[in-house]
Amino acid sequence: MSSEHVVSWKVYLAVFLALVALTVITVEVTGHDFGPFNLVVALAVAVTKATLVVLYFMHARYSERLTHVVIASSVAFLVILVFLLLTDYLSRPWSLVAVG
Amino acid sequence: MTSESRTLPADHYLKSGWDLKSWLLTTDHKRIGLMYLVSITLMFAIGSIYAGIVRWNLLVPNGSQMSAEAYNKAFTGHGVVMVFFFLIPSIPATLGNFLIPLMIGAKDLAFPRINLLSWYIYVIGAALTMYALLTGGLETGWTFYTPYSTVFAESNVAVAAVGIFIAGFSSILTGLNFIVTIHKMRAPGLTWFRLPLFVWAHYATAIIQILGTPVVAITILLVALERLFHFGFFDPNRGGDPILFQHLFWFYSHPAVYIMILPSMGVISEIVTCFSRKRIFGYSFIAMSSLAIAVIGFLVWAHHMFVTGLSVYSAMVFSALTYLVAVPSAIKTFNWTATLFRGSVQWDTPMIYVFCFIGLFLIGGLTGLFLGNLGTDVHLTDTYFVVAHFHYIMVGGAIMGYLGGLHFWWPKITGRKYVESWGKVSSLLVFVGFNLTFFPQFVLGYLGMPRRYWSYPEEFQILNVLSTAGATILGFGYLFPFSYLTHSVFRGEPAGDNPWGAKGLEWTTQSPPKTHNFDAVPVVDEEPYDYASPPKETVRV
Amino acid sequence: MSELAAHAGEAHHEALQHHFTSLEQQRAASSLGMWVFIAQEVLFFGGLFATYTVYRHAYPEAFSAGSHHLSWKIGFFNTLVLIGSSLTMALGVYSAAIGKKNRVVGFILATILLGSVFLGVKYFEYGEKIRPCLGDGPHTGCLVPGARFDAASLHVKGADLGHVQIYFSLYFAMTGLHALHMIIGVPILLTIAYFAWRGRYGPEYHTPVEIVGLYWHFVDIVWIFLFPLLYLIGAH
Amino acid sequence: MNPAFPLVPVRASSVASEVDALFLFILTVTGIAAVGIWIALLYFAIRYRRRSDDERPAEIEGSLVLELTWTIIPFLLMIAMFVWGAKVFFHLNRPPDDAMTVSVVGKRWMWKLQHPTGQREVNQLHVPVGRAVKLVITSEDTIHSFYVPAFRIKKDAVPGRYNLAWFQATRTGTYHLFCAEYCGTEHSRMTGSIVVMEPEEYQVWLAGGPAPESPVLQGEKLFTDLNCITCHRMDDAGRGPVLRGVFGRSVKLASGEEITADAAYVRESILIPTAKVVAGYQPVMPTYQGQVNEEQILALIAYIESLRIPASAAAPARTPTSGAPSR
Repeated sequence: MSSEHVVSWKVYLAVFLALVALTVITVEVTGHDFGPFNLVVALAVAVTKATLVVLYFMHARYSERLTHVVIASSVAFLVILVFLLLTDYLSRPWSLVAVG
Repeated sequence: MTSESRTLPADHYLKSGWDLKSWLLTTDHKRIGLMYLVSITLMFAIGSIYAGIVRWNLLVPNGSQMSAEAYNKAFTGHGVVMVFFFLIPSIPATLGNFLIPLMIGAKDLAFPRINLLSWYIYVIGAALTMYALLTGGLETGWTFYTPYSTVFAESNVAVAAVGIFIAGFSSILTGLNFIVTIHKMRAPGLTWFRLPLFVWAHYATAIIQILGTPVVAITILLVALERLFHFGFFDPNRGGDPILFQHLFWFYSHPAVYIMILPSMGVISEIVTCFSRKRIFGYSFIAMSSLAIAVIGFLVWAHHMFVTGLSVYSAMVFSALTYLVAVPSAIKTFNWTATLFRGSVQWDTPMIYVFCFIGLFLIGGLTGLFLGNLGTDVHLTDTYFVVAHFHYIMVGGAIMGYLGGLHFWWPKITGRKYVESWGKVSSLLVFVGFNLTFFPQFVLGYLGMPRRYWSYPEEFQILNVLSTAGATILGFGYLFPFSYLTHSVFRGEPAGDNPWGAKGLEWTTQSPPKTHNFDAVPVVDEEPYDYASPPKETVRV
Repeated sequence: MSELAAHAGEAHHEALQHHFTSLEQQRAASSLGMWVFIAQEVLFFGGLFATYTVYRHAYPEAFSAGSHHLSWKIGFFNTLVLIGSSLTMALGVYSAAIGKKNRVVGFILATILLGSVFLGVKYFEYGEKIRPCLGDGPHTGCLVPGARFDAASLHVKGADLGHVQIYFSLYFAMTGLHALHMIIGVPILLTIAYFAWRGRYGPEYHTPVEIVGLYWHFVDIVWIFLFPLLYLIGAH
Repeated sequence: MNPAFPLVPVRASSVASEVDALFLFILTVTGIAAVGIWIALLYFAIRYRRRSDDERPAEIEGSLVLELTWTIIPFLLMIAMFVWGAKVFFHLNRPPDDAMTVSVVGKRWMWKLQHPTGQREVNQLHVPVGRAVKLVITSEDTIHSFYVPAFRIKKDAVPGRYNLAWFQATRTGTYHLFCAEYCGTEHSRMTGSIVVMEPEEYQVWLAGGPAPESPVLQGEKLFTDLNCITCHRMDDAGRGPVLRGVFGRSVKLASGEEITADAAYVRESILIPTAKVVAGYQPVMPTYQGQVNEEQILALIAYIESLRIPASAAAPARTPTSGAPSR
């Protein structure tokens, strides 16, 4: 199995500790009111955690390029779905005329 | 054309067992393809009966032929069966399943057991949906629009929804198998730009199956949850937005149109080059346009929703993107036509279906420009113009390609020939019947006849009668291939390994192929469609 | 099939399926297959996340109010449990790669244990919300959307109850499908543990452990997003 | 209605000829393309048909110039179609300011319509020729679609939202009104007619029958009957905000957000009073869900709109129209 990269267990432990720390941070932040930034922080932390899991636990960092393409395209199409949905929902209030 | 002996080979995949078990537990992609062929033919027959009921009702304007409930159940049954259980699996699950490993020089798909599983999933989904349709029926239209489907419909919505949800995973697993197979199992020397265009088309299709189908699966599941357990996702009484359902539904269901048409385009590319005996014009443009269609196809869905109260700015974005997706289809059409130029064009049945495809797909595609257009769509959407448009794509395009492909590879699949003259007659019947059925519907739509109407104003009757007459001819046109192809399985003359003098690895093995396809792993050293050199001699061991 | 293996110039391994030319090809195909399956899962959950985005944008107060009915402490605890199970899963794959059979079994069993703890807590959480809906009496505190939904007695201020129902519909759909994925994962893990114990996996071949690991980590990632999006809306 | 064999639908509105001109443009372009390709296809297929079995035509690789040509030319034509279409679409979605407002409520399986002067009609709408008519469309149950082929207009009636359409009839006559979105058993019977009359005839028609109440008056009456008036007083001593002059203006909410008080907001405030409470007030208003139907809500909206202070009547051009979950 030449292509498989064996990573030391220490890396897994470090990633685990980072994930725990990030979870604590995301809960901590909820205790303060930063307005819309609460959501931004929550999402940023979640994306960071997910990236750590994908890169290390799921070995994406050591995988072939095709795997990266698969990951990227699934995320890209999810972004397309949400983004194009929002072109409708965010621009509805700018309608041409008032009803009434 | 062929120099081989006119007997079937002694050992082939059909002989690896005759009992039911050897079929139901097979992991041979060729046998699974045939099992799909039988299943979808059955579903096609059921869908056609529903279509017949619809056309029968529309002979008269006042709906005196049947009740409105019966009519509504008939057109819903027609849509659900044809879209989810015939068109979506049609070419990929039958020809794709059968041919992709042969074309890339593999012994099987990457996951043979998952391939079998996907057939079982399909059968379970189809059985459940048929149960819903036959006991109480379904009258939501195949689109399941909320809040009608979640609140007002009085039929088996939840059961049918679960059936379709299940069948969706059959499609996903087929796509998954194709993607992995095409990436990992190609024969030595078979680089990406030596792949048959049929394989490219299926690769693009598989992308849509993987990335689109799960969204409609979850959406249909939400409808079932809302209906069964009164959850609130789209319910306006709780602040839900029924338009959101349409967004999610079309995110899949528009690209799903490309699931139906892309494989057909792949078939056309194979046939047109073989029967012109000339390398296909613009290979890489056709290959890349398949990928372009798969990707851009995801960006256009809200053109189904221009009159729903979609924000006008959003509508503009979607309309512009819709025009973008028309370009790759145009590229393909031009390249196929150019392939004939200075070729050696043989008018055999598969090629006649290609002519039908190009001619009809052209109308289907070009009328799409009226519907993607913000100005004209307002008048035309939800009328018979739309009905005619998508039938020109799905019947004139997808089914013509399917029939063409079935005839082209029939000698490979069964090892036998069908009667050529029967093929020509029936292709003519299908062409005439089809146009007579659906062309009048363009006029009906432009005149303003809304779709899904059980009764209609009298001035629309003449065109409806024409349409029903056409449907009758079309029905007979479909009965012919069914009969003479079935007949040829038992009585057909042995065809030889490569009756058309075609290129591609599938023609270098015996007809019908052995269970393991190739005796030795083939090595590819030719460019694709190298018709300048004569076909390779089959290696018989 | 043996002539194929010979053709590839590789010794024949008992796990090699007939239609692959080498174990390496088989491993690459299986791994790609699982990644493509996960891509499909991303879009499957994606439909729910898109719905969530639209409604959270429309009804922020209702989502905040709904979120306050959940206990973030339980969510926090479950997050830690699930991250822990991801760690044991990763270590299980690692042990297989370095050929420590007993450790593979141990780590997979630990993963199953942690997964079960998660599901147990989830069971308790659901029970709290569903119990008031049962029976004929008043359904005070019933948080299952539908006719019996009654969050009014709890502290829902400034939020419409219909909108809060949408929040809870999403809550049940998202966490329910997530839990279903875990429930499917457990018997698969058990099977893998059994074969590991039988000594089927070693440094040469342990693809099933790997791809089940991929699945399990993906389920973990879904929860990583669900936790802040459902439990932590608005200042607590 | 021409009973013979029409190929073009009647054109009876000001936008109909605009839509038809665009239709004709696309038809011409696509027609030329289609015929061109068919001819090429047939010509090649016949001219180069196989004459002997061992024929081996010379290879033609493809041509970048050709590929670019048949990519770029269709692309440019499509841009032209898109731009023209967008222009027509904007026109279809922007009613003139002086349009008379007719409210449209779809209900399985009928169309309920009301004139600005209060007359109600079912499945029939009488309108004067030459006068712009703005339709405010909603639904009481499932989705319907208001479709008048002769006017080339269509707009869905979506529960919980107000959609807009408008037309200006250009010739008198009776035209089909269809429901174009499938809505159940009697969908195909949810039809009616639009009767376009000379303005004088229309006045006579209006005068016939019992004198109806205008929506504003109905709304005022409802406002009293439902006891709205006890909290929403004309002075600022009530428990609810003063409604005078509010419509079309920006309102500050308790949450700190600003929102324009449009029809959708008024509707939501009647049905879901606690959703968006005005700054400085308590969420004490009870819901009127189930007590008022869609038509009564439209009357209440008309009344509240009539309380606009004339000086500010020139409402800002861009205000929200859409329904529930759009904010």
